[in-house]
Amino acid sequence: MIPLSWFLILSAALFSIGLFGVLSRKNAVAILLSVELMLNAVNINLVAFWRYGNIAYMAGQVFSIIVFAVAAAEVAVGLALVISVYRRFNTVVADEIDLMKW
Amino acid sequence: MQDPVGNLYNWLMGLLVSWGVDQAVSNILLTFVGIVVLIVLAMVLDVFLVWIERKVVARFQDRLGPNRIGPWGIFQPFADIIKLLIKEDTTPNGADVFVFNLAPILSLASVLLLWAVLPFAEVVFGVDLNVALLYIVAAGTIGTLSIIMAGWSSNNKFALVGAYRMVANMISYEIPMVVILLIPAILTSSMSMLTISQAQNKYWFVLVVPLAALVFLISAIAELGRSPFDLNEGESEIVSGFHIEYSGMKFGLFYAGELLHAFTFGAFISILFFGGYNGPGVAQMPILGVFYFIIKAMIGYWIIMWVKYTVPRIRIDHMLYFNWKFLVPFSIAILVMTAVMHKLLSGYDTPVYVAGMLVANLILGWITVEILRAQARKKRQTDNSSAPSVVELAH
Amino acid sequence: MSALQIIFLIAAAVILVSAVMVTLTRNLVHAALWLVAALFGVAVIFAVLEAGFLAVVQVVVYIGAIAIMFIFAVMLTRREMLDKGPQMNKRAWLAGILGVLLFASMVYMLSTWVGFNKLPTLMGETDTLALLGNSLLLQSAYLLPFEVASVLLLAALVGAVYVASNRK
Amino acid sequence: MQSWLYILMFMMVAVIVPFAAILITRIIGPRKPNPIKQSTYECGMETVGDSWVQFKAQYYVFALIFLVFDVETVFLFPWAISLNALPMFAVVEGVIFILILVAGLVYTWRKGMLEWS
Repeated sequence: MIPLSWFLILSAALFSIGLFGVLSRKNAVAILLSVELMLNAVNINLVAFWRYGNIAYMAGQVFSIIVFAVAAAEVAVGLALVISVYRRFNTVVADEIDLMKW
Repeated sequence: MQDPVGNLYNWLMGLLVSWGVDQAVSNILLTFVGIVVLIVLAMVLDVFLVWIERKVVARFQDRLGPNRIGPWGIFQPFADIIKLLIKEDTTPNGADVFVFNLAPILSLASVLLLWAVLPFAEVVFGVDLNVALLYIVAAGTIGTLSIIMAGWSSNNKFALVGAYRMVANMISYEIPMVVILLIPAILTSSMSMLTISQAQNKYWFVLVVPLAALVFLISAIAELGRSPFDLNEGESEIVSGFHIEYSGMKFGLFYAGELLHAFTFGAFISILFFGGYNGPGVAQMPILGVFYFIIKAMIGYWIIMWVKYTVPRIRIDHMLYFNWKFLVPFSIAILVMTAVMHKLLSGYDTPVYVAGMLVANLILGWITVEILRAQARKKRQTDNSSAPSVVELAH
Repeated sequence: MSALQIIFLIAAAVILVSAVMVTLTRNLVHAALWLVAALFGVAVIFAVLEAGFLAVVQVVVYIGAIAIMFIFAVMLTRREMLDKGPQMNKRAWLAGILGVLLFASMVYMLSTWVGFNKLPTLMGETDTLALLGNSLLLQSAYLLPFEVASVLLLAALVGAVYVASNRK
Repeated sequence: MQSWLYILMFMMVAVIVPFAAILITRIIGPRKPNPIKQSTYECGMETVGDSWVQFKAQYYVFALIFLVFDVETVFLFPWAISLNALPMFAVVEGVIFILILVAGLVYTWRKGMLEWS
């Protein structure tokens, strides 16, 4: 039997690594990759809490399915934006896309 | 003789326990042996599929096929294997070595994984997974990934273009396939292959949803990347596509994976729509189901081959149009119709239910054909009015 | 240590190592492939948690669709980066410190919670799959999120197609 | 859980078998590399440029549509298996869900993004 803490620590570690990736990466595609890690950390938490709570109460699984939908939407729109920006500015480095920066 | 595999398992289990092996350990050990036997059988079948494929294509093309080694050339595939084994293992310059070597392994593994959920008979199956329908889609995605890995890591333009085409093909046709997979799930309220097979002991699902079976066959052929959807290979343009840089055993793994995949999809068609292991006398002798299952899967495989060696290759834009503008809307229409009719007719007796579903399918098929005819007529008219005809040009 | 715990530890190690590689690898196609490994590990974790449906959905959606999208996007934008120059910000070390701090504080806060060392509720052979379907479709449960997810995906499709189709 | 352990073991064997095949050729096959043999195959011609051919953006658009449809159809599996136990209303809910999905396809079609230009 695995205690709940293991899942929570794994999820926290994954989330922190994702955060590190989002903050440190220059390439916009790589930032989106790291965001996926963070979403997965959330999903592990949701499913773990479902499993360790009342099994018949499906909120955890339903929420994690919604997270799948959100992740798909985020990737679809995010990558479309990256590609659109790439076509316009010929760069995918997040720092260089600073037209709106004052 | 009711359950030979179970009896064998119990006998071996008793033997191991009497030798003083722990119960749990011997269980894992026996499961492991079972898996190895299943995979070895799959590979042996694969070897004979090479021979069958070559023999059948020869007949389609009015040739003899392999006929030197052994009777009817039956030992030819073994000679092929020995040749593949003693060929040099090359890796092209600039290739990404790890990814390059991983791709063929994943390609064959993704096909072998499908065998875990195949119910050969009511008592002979790997595992009765309760999400088996999605599991086969998941295994297919590993195959897609292996193709893009192969194309990318080869450091070759042709390989990359072939991989793009193949992946575009596979992901496009995955949509109608997944939509059609929902239909057996609706009919049986289950995603387990065994339950779906059991539910067909009275009537085969092809009687209830013939259109779904047809769409599944088409999308399965496309998923396999076989002709007419084999433009990933396109020998004349991109010289065999994503596995161009592969030689020797690594190429052999891709090839073996392709053939086994075709057979496995024949098996899935038979499980989902043609009753799987069901046949006369199975109730008394469940082991007979293996025989029916293999026969049905072979027929499915033969139909896939028949299509492959009869139809010419289509262009990539036609392939994508056919999927997105026809197959996806059509499969969604089938899904909605099946869900509604199944719910409406579920209170009735079996003959009424089957007849009702069949009539609904026929009506839907007829409507589709009429719409397509109207479209074609319109297209012909616009083509005729815009372009001068041959007669006009001659004047 | 039970077999389940060993499987968990191996999967967790795969996830964390792959996740670190995702953030550090220079070659973006490699980063995407490392992401695939991490996502596969998460699928194993779901299977350990007896959420079989989510495990296969994880493979189908994340590896089958999202990872392929990432690889395609890298192929499209590749000419620019060509893996030259630094892939990290100048202040990447700050991000590293922040990540470690976040992890430490989260673990500290969780460990003060009473349910932290909870063990899983034992269940019989309940079919959670049918339960999931029911709770997605009953009005008293999650019907609205189910339909809203569809609208969300429609919005994403329309938006992404619009953005992607905007030629220069 | 039992069935997932089985799948895990199956996965290991399914990877080991092709891996062993490659390993065997590595051991018993000859090993005589030379520059011509290792060079990239391009119909016997010298390779021109690097292999990163221009990626056609149309592939990306199809992948985009695929992603959204894939997620939506996966959502429908719980719906499909609990359909029998639920009233007609559940079917209607699913059909609404599917129709919203079809609206996206119609939009893409009308926008001309399904054309292979």
